[in-house]
Amino acid sequence: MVSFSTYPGDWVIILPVIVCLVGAALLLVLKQVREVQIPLALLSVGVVAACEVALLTRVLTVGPVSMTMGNWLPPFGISFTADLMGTSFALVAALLTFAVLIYLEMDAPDRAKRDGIYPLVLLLLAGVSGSFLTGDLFNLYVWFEVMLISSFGLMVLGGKNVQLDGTVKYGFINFLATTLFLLALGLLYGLVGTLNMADVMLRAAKVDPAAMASVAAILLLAFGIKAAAFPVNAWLPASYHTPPAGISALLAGLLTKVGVYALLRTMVALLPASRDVLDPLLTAIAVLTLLIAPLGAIAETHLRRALGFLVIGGIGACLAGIALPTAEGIGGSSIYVLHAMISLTALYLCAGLIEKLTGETDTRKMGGLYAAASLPSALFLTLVLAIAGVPPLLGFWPKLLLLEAGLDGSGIVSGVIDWARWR
Amino acid sequence: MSGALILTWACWFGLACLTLALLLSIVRLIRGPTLPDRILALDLITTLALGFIVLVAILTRLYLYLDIAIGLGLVGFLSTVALARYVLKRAEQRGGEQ
Amino acid sequence: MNTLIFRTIAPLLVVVMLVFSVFITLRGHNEPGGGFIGGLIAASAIAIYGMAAGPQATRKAMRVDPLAIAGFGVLLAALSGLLSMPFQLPFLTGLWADLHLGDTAVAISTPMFFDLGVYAVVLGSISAIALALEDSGEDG
Amino acid sequence: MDYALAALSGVFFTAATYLLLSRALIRMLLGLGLMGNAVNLLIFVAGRLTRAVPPIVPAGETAPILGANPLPQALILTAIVIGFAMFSFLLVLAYRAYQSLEADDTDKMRLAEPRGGPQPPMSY
Repeated sequence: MVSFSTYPGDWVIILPVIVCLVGAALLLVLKQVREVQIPLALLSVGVVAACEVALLTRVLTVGPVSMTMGNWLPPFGISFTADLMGTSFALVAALLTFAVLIYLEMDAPDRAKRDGIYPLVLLLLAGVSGSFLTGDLFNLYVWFEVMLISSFGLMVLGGKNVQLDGTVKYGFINFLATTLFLLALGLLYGLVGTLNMADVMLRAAKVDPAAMASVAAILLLAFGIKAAAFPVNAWLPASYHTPPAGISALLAGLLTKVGVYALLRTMVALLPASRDVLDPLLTAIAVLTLLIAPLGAIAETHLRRALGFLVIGGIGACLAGIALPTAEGIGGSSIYVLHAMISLTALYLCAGLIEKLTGETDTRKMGGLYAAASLPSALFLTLVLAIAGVPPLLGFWPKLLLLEAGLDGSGIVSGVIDWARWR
Repeated sequence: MSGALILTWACWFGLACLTLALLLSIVRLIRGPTLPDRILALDLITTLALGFIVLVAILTRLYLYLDIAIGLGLVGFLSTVALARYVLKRAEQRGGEQ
Repeated sequence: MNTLIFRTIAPLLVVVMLVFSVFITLRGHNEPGGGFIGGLIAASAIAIYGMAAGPQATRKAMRVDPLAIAGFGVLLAALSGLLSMPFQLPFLTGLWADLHLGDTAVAISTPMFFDLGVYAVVLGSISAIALALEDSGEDG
Repeated sequence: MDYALAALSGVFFTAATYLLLSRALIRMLLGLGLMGNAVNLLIFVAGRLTRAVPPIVPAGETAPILGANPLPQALILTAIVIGFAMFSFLLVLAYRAYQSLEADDTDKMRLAEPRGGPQPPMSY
């Protein structure tokens, strides 16, 4: 045991996860008391957001914050490490969860409320925050699984047949992805002897590059499935539209983005040398993802299925940033993740409103919406424009960054221009 | 021949016998014409694993392994009961159909 | 399942397993064992009881909803980790205190409460799964 | 010993992949369970093997005696727990799907797909 001096201020790094878990546990214990559920859930998410704001200010003033559990040195102790990227993602995730909770409270059918939707939402947020804030690859796996199990629960809640169908597809493919992730971790541990991200970064350069490249390839496959990148994206439009709109929004806003975040971490920060080997592959995946997404969205007539393809399109843009070997690319990619989280959650919620207003899920039967309700349709249009990246809106700026990065780096220019044309 | 040596040899002999028993029960598991045969074979394999653990505990003088044996013995019962129940239920259903 | 042997042996076995699970949990600090395996053994005991007496009777015998036990376990584990906050130590750092009872000193520590929390989580969640499966088995 | 276990892990992977290619949900699930075991075995081998020395600190000592590497064991324990949770969830899910959709065959599970609309691209 080694003693670290821990500032009380550093506790804000672990509190988001703890508060979510404690909140979920309290909600489970108080399952019989219905009135307390939503205020308690909102309170927990609010506290989480407040902690993350405090963490963000601390990261901005003193740089990355880190805390090792139980005073055990790595590799035995688990570190939480927060830098600017992870903290801002976590903060946005908490704020989005807050919004979705309010939407769910206003919208969800009574049956879903009774079955304990709020503990699952909090558990999901715990998984997402943990993934964004952890500094240990195995711990990342654990939070992935926490997130996954609660998302299964959310997806199947209510138990309609179509939900069962969607969850079966989602569940099997994602279980496979996490198993692959674990496989890569096993190989990495055998090669490097540690799974702490900082240690891996230090030692990765000294290990056989061919072996590292295969580990990175397996990680790319695993996180690619999670993020729904091109060849392994078919599960997303087949499952994301099956649960109620609020839950779709939560999943679309958070889950695939955690996959992108994991790719950013592993490909860029941990295994930069292997990333160079995989660069052509990454570029191809990014371009093809960007191509398939709008085509799929055009072909779909089910509104939320079409939105599923927009989620995939956002992933493609993020992957393009990861494939670009410059700081602009990475920056653009991470800002794009933030943008995609916010806009897609809003878009799904808006789609939920529209489906409720029109009583239809098929875009061909939704005519006359503007005449019936101008506000949701105007909102929807604005959000779609934001996703498309029309200048004053949020989606434009990360795309500009990505485009600049693409023009500076040679060889990938054609790919990015291709993408820009399609969007 | 000292006592310790006899004990060691006895343990090795026991291990050999257990291995033989394990192989035979695996044969029964694979061939077993009916489901109850297979379940009995599985139960026997659990018991044999218990025997292995105990012998290894004696050989290595690590009596920590004995607790594992106790735990396995308690939990192994559960699987046998569950499988037996399945057999009973299946028999009931078949009886109902006929 | 209404066989005579099973109905006779099940309550005895359940008692033994529950006691053994507590024993395994408490000794887990310095030797093999701990909350997880203890909880697993306790949940197996619940499952055996469920098979012998049926899921309804088991729920009644447990008195508390299994998922609530799991929630309480998470709560206990998280609070035992948070206890190190006032001492300016990282999350989950073990804190020890001795409880003097006559001649012996009983060590009370946060890892122990964490382990008990894990025990409750495993017991609650796995017996919930087992009872749910039992329920659907009754229907089928 | 290392080589034998590594080969065993490979055999597990092969069998798991074969099972996963099946159309029956329950076989896919068994394949996933088997793959989880293969990965656990792999982590175990990755931690280097030692014989019959558990990583337990004897009473009165402060550092572990030369024994097995405890870290992979902790990792595997966590992975087993998580894998068990996922497996049981998916098992219940598959059972429910079998009951309500009356299908164990993935080809027949097309409720979430559009019907009568324009067909999605045939191959991607």
